[in-house]
This record gives sequence, structure tokens and C-alpha cells, in this order.
Amino acid sequence: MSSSVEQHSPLLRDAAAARRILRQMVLIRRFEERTEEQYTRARIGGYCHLAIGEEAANVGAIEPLTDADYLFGSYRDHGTALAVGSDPAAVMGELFGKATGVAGGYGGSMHLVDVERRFLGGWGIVGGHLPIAVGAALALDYREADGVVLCQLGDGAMNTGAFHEALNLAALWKLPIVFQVINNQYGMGTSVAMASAETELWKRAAAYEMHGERVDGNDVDAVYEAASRLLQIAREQRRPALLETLTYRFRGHSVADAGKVYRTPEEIAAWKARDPIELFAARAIEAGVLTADDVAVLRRDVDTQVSDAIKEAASAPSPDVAHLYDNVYGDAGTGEQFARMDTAAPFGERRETRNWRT
Amino acid sequence: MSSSVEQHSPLLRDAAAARRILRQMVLIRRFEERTEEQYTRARIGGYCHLAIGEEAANVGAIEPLTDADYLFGSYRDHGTALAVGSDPAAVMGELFGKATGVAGGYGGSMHLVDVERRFLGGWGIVGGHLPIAVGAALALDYREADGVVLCQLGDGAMNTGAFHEALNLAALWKLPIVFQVINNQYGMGTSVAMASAETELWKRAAAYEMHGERVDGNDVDAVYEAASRLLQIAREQRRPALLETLTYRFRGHSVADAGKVYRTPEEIAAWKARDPIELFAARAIEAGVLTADDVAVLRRDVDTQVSDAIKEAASAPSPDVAHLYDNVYGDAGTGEQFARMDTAAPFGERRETRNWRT
Amino acid sequence: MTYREALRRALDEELERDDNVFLMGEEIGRFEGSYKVTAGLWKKWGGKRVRETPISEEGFVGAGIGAAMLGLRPVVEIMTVNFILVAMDMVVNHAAKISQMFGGKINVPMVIRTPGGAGAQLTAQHSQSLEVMFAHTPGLKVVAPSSPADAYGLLKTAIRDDDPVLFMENLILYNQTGPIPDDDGDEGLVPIGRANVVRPGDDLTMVAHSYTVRRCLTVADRLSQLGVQAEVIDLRSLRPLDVDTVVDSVRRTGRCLVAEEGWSTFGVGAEVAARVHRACFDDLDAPVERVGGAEVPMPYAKPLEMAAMPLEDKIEAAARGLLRDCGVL
Amino acid sequence: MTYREALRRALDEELERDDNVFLMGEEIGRFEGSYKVTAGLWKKWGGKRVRETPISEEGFVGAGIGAAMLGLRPVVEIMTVNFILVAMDMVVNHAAKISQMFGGKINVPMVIRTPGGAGAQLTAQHSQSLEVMFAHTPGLKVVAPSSPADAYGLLKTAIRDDDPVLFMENLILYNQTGPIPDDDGDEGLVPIGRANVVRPGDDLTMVAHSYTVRRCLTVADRLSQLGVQAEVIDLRSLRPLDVDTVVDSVRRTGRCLVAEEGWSTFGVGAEVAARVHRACFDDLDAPVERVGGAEVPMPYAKPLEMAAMPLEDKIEAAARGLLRDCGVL
Ligand SMILES: Cc1ncc(C[n+]2csc(CCOP(=O)(O)OP(=O)(O)O)c2C)c(N)n1
Ligand SMILES: Cc1ncc(C[n+]2csc(CCOP(=O)(O)OP(=O)(O)O)c2C)c(N)n1
Ligand SMILES: [Mg+2]
Ligand SMILES: [Mg+2]
Repeated sequence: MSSSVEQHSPLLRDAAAARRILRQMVLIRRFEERTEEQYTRARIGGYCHLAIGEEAANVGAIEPLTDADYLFGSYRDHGTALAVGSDPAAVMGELFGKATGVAGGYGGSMHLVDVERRFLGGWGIVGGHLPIAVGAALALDYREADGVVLCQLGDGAMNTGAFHEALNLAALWKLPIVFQVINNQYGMGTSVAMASAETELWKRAAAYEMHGERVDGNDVDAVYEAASRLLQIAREQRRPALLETLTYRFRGHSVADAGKVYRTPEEIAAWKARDPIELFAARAIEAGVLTADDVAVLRRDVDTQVSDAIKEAASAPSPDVAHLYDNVYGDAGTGEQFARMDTAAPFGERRETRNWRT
Repeated sequence: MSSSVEQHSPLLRDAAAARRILRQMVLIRRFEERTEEQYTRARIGGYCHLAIGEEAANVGAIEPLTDADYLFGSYRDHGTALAVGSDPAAVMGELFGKATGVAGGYGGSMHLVDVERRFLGGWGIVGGHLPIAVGAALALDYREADGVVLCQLGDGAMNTGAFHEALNLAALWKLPIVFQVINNQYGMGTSVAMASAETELWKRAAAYEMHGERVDGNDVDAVYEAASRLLQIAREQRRPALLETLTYRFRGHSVADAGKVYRTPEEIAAWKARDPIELFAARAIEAGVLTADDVAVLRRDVDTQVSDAIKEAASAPSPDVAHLYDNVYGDAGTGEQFARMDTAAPFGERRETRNWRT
Repeated sequence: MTYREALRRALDEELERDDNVFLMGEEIGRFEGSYKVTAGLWKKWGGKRVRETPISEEGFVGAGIGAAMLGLRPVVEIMTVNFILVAMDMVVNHAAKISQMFGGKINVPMVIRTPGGAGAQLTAQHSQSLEVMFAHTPGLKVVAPSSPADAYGLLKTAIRDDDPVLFMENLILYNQTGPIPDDDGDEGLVPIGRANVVRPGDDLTMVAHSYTVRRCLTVADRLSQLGVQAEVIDLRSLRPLDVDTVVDSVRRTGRCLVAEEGWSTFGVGAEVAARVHRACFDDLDAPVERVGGAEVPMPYAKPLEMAAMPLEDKIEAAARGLLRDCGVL
Repeated sequence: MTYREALRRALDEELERDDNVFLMGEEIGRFEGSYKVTAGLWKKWGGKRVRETPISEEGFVGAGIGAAMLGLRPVVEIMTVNFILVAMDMVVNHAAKISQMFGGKINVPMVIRTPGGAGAQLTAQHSQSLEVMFAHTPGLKVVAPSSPADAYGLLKTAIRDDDPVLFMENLILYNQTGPIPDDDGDEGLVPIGRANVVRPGDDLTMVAHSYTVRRCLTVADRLSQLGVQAEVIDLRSLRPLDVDTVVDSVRRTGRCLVAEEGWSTFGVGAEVAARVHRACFDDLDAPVERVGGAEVPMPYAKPLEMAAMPLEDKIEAAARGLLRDCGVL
């Protein structure tokens, strides 16, 4: 079996690759565990959606992206950001609402971003980013660029009108984009069967004459193989695809949700027995590319890295309230324009000119 | 061949049925021709979308509806209203903006309605009525009523997010509804191939685990057979369906569009050679249930009926401007409520109480 | 009783009273509601009366409209008001238009419940107060209660109303406590379209709706320590808007401040100010003062969010400024 | 040159000037645009620069946003403003939020062109003027030109602007004729955020935008026959709103009327009136007068539609009433 694993898994061809993949997954896991802890300590506000359990789906699909490619995620985006290589300290900084955060403290958990790595968010309206990702693919096509877009979404997002319009446009216009459904089987407390008339989500691609397929989302090799292949086809043949990665979130929908009312302990246990990190680590050891010791060292390294990220984030400055209005518009001239509206205007926090009684 | 027609066509079993069907189709055709003429004479305002060429799709699908059933249409709804049996004079009255119109002159061409016949509009936002029709089916199911909903839509409407959400809900909730796509091959000047990645529209039903099928929409027998069957299944087994009726509009998108820029004369001619009325008339004559004379008499009758409808509409009164606000709310108490907002309020056209300087 | 419980009780009682009433929305069943308003109702009433939906706001708001056209009385929950933007076409182009467009032959007895508001660092896409978009639209009614009693009474009224009612809740209000009145024959119903003087006073009229009413009450208490008695008016309903009650007050006080959680510009306060200025032209000592959220998409970091929100201090500062301008302070 | 031709020329020139500019929308290609604004451009520029779309407003507005995030400059046409409601989430929750939400790291240089207005018996779902919903939203800019010159100059400015601009046209205006200025170095650009005094006068300030400006000009002519000189101000831009220009005028005239085609309540005029009252508190002879469309979904029958629209007679009656109240007439 180990030889067949090796055969199917470029990730196990050398120790460096295996270590990188495992490290990314362990980093996400550890980062999220500490995030949960920091959240309960009220150092993080807002909603907080963890990617624990979905590490293989994230890392496997994002690993094949090149410098020319773009990435879009949903609001459950910590794992996405880490998988694409964003600095954990800057990601944690964002969760802490610090000026050093990836979005300068303006975005928070749901709106991570990393323009340098072409990770274009972190979006909070379910399904809303799908047409936007299509637009990014359109821009690549318009410019005859080599890039392709990977757009993640949840199983719940597939029931939004935006999904339908986005997939039809992508297929109709032959755009370089792969939609990755991270099917973790629930949208909040709603199972796929309660939400989707066709529960084999990959099959819905056919409605757009698009290729669809499902892989085991806890098997990082399988995800990597499928994503590489579909991204390549999208890039070279301008044929978009829908890749369903079947996985499970070990935690509730958000830190505020215990995640137990709508799921049985058996179901949770069965999925935990197929922990994507354990699966890959075991396989790497079995294939002889990593030792148990390597894995232990790696885990310790990651622990330190995440602790350092937290420390760095904690000591970073908050954004300056004086900059509240600075990012509302991208156009530098706008500040001046809006300032002209000063007369008795509630724009901004300016001291109003009480010229009515002077 | 005539025997196989008879076999497949309950519409040709007796002269009464054949005459009724033919009459409905001829009525739509004649009504629309005269509507076009009245529109160019400026007796009709707004947009004006004709159903010429789509008579079989309308009549064949609507014929099987019972007293328990509900019908929804798009803005191209004159044929829909006539097929369900609305009074041509009241339909023409609506087009003329008269108080005697089916919507009292408030709705116009796109918003025909006939509550008595459970025809619930006439809707102007492409795709918008689909979720609403699903709601009607939900109400039938909620009440455990025997009825089923027939909801018409255009090929263009299939690319709206509303379509996706509506079909998924209908299938997921096992509602008694049949969606009839009147695929006339264009949404304004946009062909199906320019708009839909999957051009065999009926296939899209599979994305909702819904039954889909395509029939010749110019063959009233075929439409009738399929609609009867699918309505029955929806009614009895609570399994919704998507029925694609392939047809063609002989005119432009609206009276303002010549309909020629985006279509070839050959294409138009080929479809006109398969005129749904001629097809059925020929078949009825061939089958021996109607004579050529019957058909001629029927045509003359319809001519008179439509002329009378126009005369009646023309002489009917306009709605009284005093009732401008009467229909905004269904709740009788609302008038009083809004009246209380009188102080300097721009609600209504009331003379304001200029109490600020008295 | 909390505001949340008041809503729940109203829903429960209306489900009991009328078989045509049913609830529909995301996570309102097994999950007990994202903000737990519907907790227990699915268990009690089952999936037919408490219908869980996929993430398809356009679809299920539309389905609510269609069901209402056939005489049911759907109470649709939109998890937060921000998501209603995907169903905007259903609300503004459909629900609001049906009665008029079909010549009064069909009406739409539907309630859409949805919480708005900010303050929990939910950021730009989850912190809006969009009620003015609906208040602007003829064919809709819009209410926004600020207390458990009003939440209870207005929700029951809204469910029994024959028109589409937008029922605007507020995330922070859910835990607000207060009594709900005993049923003395009127079932605790609160009419749509009547403002409420929640605190009497002769020196300043403060006008608000939803959670901002609570903020104004706090500010009024603070001002009373300076010897200024502010009258606080809870609009309760934005469409219809009860201008009379506000005008009666301003005629007496001569001073008016309107506060709201949403953006001021083209906001609720603009309409109130325009009307007060007009009706009280000779009564006002100074122009109407407006306070609202900063004109920015809500940022995440706590200091930024606090700076963007119309908190008590900001309202108080505006009130003091106004009173100073009038020579009262 | 007509307003339609002015728009077309601006589009054509911007397509020429900048490879990043492209048009996208329903029927804008082969069909030449539902209202023929884009006629000829598809033939000239091809399907890449003039992209025809399915009926998927949410989808292609979103695609415009995504393309803009990567630096293209999409000009998206929504056939009429009524249909933007299906894309509301893209406009309000996405386009308006991106710059702030991502900490200023990404911006959205996109234009959404769309005509509103009534008058052709298009009824409830096709006759709206929804600009106030966008004017209320920080992160957006909103312009509404009333003349060919402004249509030309503002559209070019909007396309070059680095933020999402809602460009509100008007169905009746398309055939309006007027000169567009010779290029004297500024390319005829009109800045966003500057109102325009289109007719000077000292007796009354009339404020409007889009087609209603033309109506006000007609009324001003009629009033001049009574010896009253009305100043007519075209707001041109609603966000930002140029209050200064209006205030300067009202300080002089002491009287102000705001007219708009949309519903008055919570409409554009509410904000203008609120601000004018505040800034000109001691200057006004009488309260600001507001005129707007009747508070109804637009009915079909011509007499009803005429009664519902803020036509010249209605504006004139309001102006006369105001002038009478001030003792001028
Ligand atoms: C349009 C919209 N409706 C509702 C919500 C509230 N909401 C946030 S996450 C979520 C569930 C999403 O499920 P899924 O797409 O499967 O993603 P997952 O949480 O499983 O990663 C919902 C309903 C939202 N953000 N946007
Ligand atoms: C949401 C929306 N977008 C655009 C329009 C403008 N429009 C009216 S009819 C139409 C074409 C519809 O095509 P189809 O659904 O095929 O119906 P057909 O006209 O062929 O009957 C369009 C784009 C609209 N009414 N609603
Ligand atoms: Mg999920
Ligand atoms: Mg069609």
C-alpha cells in the first residue's frame, strides 16, 4: 500500500514536500486551537469560524497555486490564509484587531486578505464572493494572463443564487477558475440533505456543462492531485471545474456554537478517526519520507511559531482612530471631496461650522 | 400517421376538445395581432410583449389545469391569461389601462391577473416570480390541498439566481409545482447559446434531482401530454418537474423590436413553417374531427370576439385618479394610519396644513 | 422578560392563535435560531410551522410572498438585516408592489423579522442598519421596537396585519429586559404607526428608534443631572411615520435631536429633521441636531468600531452642543 | 447631441483611451443596448471590450467587482435601475465595502450605469428612482447628470475614478439634446461632487437632480413671467453631496424647494431639506418645500401615472404656494 501511496502522491516524493505539507496542516490546526483559546479570553472579537478538521482540504487545494494565480475564500478563512503562506503573526494580528493585521485591523476574522500572495479575501456574505472570483478570472482571461483562480466555498453556499449565476458565467465564458466546495456537511446546523435537493454536490456542475468531481477532503494527497489537475485544465484549456472536497469540521460553526445539537457523537467520532493530519503523518512515516521524530519536532516548531505570533499580535498597536475614514475610498481625491460637504453635514466626525447663528 | 396522432392526442378524441384547443390558440394569435395594431395606434402604453408563435406552449400546458390549480406567468403573459380563460375584453381593457381591466388598469400588459381563475400574474422582473410560485405551492402543500402550480418562465430566466433557489426549494421540499420553460430561443436579442452554458435547458433539472424533459413546444398535443403527466405526478407524488417547451416567437422581443438583427430570415421562416396553429388545424382536419369549414368559422368567430373586446375596452372608463392610493396596501386600516402622518408630510397629495405660520 | 423572550412569546402565541401563521428561515429550527429567538418553537410546533431553509434568502422570502398571496401568514426570519440585500428584489420589487400592481386584488400578509445593528465587531458586512431603504418604499410597513413590550405587541400586530411588514430588531436589544403588559383585553397589541413618548420632558426632544432609544434614555438621565429634562420619543414605526407625536413635543420644547444607529446621510433622521423643521418652523430655537453612525463601512478593531458608533457620549455631546447654542447650558 | 449620444461618445473615447476599460451588460452588443446607448460599440470594439451577458445581474455586477479588484475598469450597464435590486448585495455589501474591509489594500474602480425614472407607463416594477438607497451608502459615489454635457463629462470622470460609482441615468433624458463642450484641455471632464447652478435667480432656490432639473427649469421660466427669478441648482452628484452650493444660494434667496422624481419620504429631498434648514436657519423665510413622486408603486393607466409623477404643474404649484406663504406672490 505504501508504494501505491507514493505512486499517487507527489507530496511524498521527497521529505521536503512532505514536511512542508504536514507543517502547513499542523500550523492551521495549532493556530486555530490557540485562536479558540484567545477568543474565549476575549482578545478576539466578532465571529470566529475555525478550520479545524479542514486542513487537508485547504492545504491540498492551495498547494498547487503558482505566483500567477489568485485565491478567494469564504469567511472561514484562517486556514486559507495560512495555507497560502500569509504570516501567522499578521493573521493573528488581524484577529486581534491590530494595525499590523493583514487588513490593518479593519477586516477581522472573516476578511483576511493578502494582496502580495494574491489571496483576495475572506468574505462574509455566503455565496457573495463567487461572482467576484469569476470577475477575477475574467480579468486574467482579458489580459491573456497565465493565472487561474481558486475559489473556495461551503456546501451551504451552493444554494445561493450567486452560486448559480457565477458558475454559469464561468462556464459560458470559459474562464480559468476552479470552484472548490469544502463540503463539511453542514452550513451552521443545517445538513446538506436539509439544504440541497441533490446531495452529491459535485453533480450540480453538469447544469453548467462543467466538469465536477468529488474527492476525499481529508486526504491531502487526493485533494492535491485533483486540484493540480483541474487547475491545470482551467489554466490551459480555459475549462472551469467544480471540485468537491468532502470533509468535516471538528468544531461547531463558530466558537459560539458547540456543534452538538445537530450532530451525533458517533458521527463526530467517526470523522475524528480520519483526522487529515494523522492520516498524512502516518502515511509519510509509512512511506519512509518522515520519521515520527520529524513529526514531533515539526509540531514543537509550529507551537513556538504560533506562540510567537500571538505574542507579536498582542503587543502590536491598535489602528489609530484618526484613520477611521482613510480606507472608505481608494481614490486619494475623495477626502477633499467629502470635506466640501462640511456644512452641517454628518459626514465624518468634524466639528460642524455652526454658521447658522453667527 | 393520422391514427398515431389520434392515439397520442386526447385533444383529437372529439370535436369539442379539438375546437376548444384550436379556438384558444387562434384567439391568442388574433388577440396579439390586434394588440400589436392597437399598440402602434398608441392605445396601449408601456412595453408590449407578444406571444405570437407560442400559442401551443401556452394552451397545451394550461389546458390540463383544474379548479384547484394555480398559474404564474412571466411578463409575456397575454397568451397565458387567454389560455386560462380570462375574458379577452378585460385583458384588452387592462392593456388599454381601463378600470374594467383585469388589474383595474393598475398593472398593464406585464401584470395581468385573474384571481378567480387562480392566475396569479404577470410579473416583470425576469425570474422574480419563480420563488413566489414556489411559495404558492408551499401553501397548497401546507393546506394539504389537491392543487398544483404551473409556473411559466423564459429561457433567459433560467440564468437568474432566483431560478436556482426556487428549483432547489421546490425539489427539497417536494412541492406540487411544474416549471414550464417556454424556450423561444432568445431572451431579447440573446440566444440560449450566448446565455446558458448548458443549452439543453431541461437537463438543468438534474442539479435539483428533479425530473426534466423537453417537448416540441409547437406541437400542442405533445405539450398537453407532457404537462398533463407532469402536473399529475406533482399533484399526486409531490414531485416537481421542469418541462421545456421548445418554441419560437415570430415577432421581436417587444413591439418596439423588429426582432431581425439577431436572427436570420431563414431561421424565422423555418419556424413559421411549423406554425403551431397550422400544425394542429391540419392534424385535426386530417384526423377528421374538424373540417376546413369548421376552422374558417372558428377564425371568423374569434375575429369578432377580439373586435368586440377592443370596442368594449375602448369605451370603458379610465380608473379614477381619486383612487391612486387605494391599492397600495391591502389593509383597510392603512389609509387612516397614513393620514395621521399629515403634518408637512409628502405622503399623498393632501393639502398640507401650513400650521407653521398660522 | 427579555426582548428575545418577548418575541418568542409573540411568535408562540400567534402560532397557537392562527393555523395560517408559520415561521420560515435559516437555522430557526434544530439550531434554535442564530440568536435563539425561536428556541423551542421547532420542538413544539414541528417542521411545518417552523420551517428551516437553505441559504436562499431570495428563494424563501419569495416563497413567503407566494404563501401570503394564498392567505397564509408567513413570518420570515432573515438572520441579520445585512443578508436581506440578496432578497432586496423580493422585498422592494415584489412584496411592496403586489397589492397595487394587481389592482388591489391580492395582498401580502407577511412579516420579515430581522436584526440589525453593530457593536460586536462583526465588521462591514454584518453591522448595518438599513431600515431607511425600506422606510422609503411605499407598499411596505416598517417597525423597529426598542422594548420587550413593544417587541411583543408590535410583532403580534404585524403578524395580523394584511400587508408586508418589515420588523427590524437589533442584536444588542435581544438581552434587554422589561415587562410586557398583562392582557387587559387588547392582548398587549401595539398599533403600527404610533410613536411613543418614553420619557417626558420640556427642554429638549430626543427622537430615536430601536436600540438608540435606550441610548437616548441614558443621555436624558445624564442631562437631568444638569437640570435639563429631555423628552425621549421612540418612533417605533418608520413607515408610517408618526410625525404628529414628534411635532407636538417639539412645539413644546423648541429643540430637537434625532439619533440613529445607521448612517445619518439620507438616513432616518433626515426625514424627521425635514419634517420637524417644516412643521415647527417658528417653534425651533435652533436647527434640529442629527447624530448617526460614522459614514464608513464598519471596521473591525474595537477602538475603530467604538469611534464609528453613535454611542451615548456622542449623543450627549450633540445634545449639549445644541443646548449650549440655545443658551440653556 | 443627445444625452444618449453623449454617453456613447464618452464610452467610446474611454474605450479608446484605456485598454482596461470594458463594458458589460445585457443586450449591449448585437442588440445595441436596450435603450441604444451602446449602439455601434460592439461592432467597433468586439465582444471582449463590449461583453454581452445573460440575465444574471448579481453575477455580472459581481464579475465587474472582481475584474476591478484586479485593475480593470468595468463599466457595467444595468438595463434599468429596477433590476439592480437583484444585485443589491453586490453593490452595497461588496463594492461599497471592499476598500475599507480589506484595510485599504484593494479598491474597486467600477462604474454601474443605469437609467431610472417613469413616464412611459412601465408600471410598478419598471418605474423607480432608487438613487437614495445608494446615496445612503458610504463607499459608493453616486452621480445623476441632467444634461448631455454633464452626462459626457461625469461618465468620463466616473470611469477614471478609483471607486465604485453609481451612474444614474434617466429614460426620458436619453433624447434630451444639448451641446457638449469643446475639449479645451480638460477633456470636458466634470468633477464628481460639485453641484451646478444651471439658472441664476435671487427669489427662490430650486434644487433637483437628473430629469427633474429640466422640469424645474420649465417651472422657473413660468415663474419668471410672474416676475420671480428662481435659481435652479442641479445637484449632479448625490454622494458626495455638494451642500455648499445650495446653501450659498439659499442664504441669498431665503426660499428653497427640492424636487425629485422618486418618493419624497426618506428621499433625496429629505437630506437636502435637513441640511438647508440647519445651515440656513436664520436665512429661510419659510420651510423648505419638497416635491416628489406620489407614495405609490407606479400604476399603469396614463391618468394615474400622470397623477403620481412630480410633473411641472405640481412643482409649480408647490413653488407658488411657497412664494405665497412668503408674501412674494
Ligand atoms: C447570504 C447569507 N446568509 C446567511 C449568512 C449567515 N451564515 C454565515 S455562515 C453560514 C453557513 C454557511 O455554510 P457553508 O457554506 O457550508 O460554510 P461552512 O460554515 O460550513 O464553512 C450562514 C448561514 C450569511 N453570512 N450570508
Ligand atoms: C432581472 C431583470 N433583468 C432584466 C430584465 C429586462 N428583460 C425583460 S424581458 C428580458 C428577456 C427575457 O427573456 P426570456 O426569459 O427568454 O423570456 P422571453 O422574452 O423570451 O419570453 C429581459 C432581459 C428584467 N425584466 N428583469
Ligand atoms: Mg459547510
Ligand atoms: Mg426567451
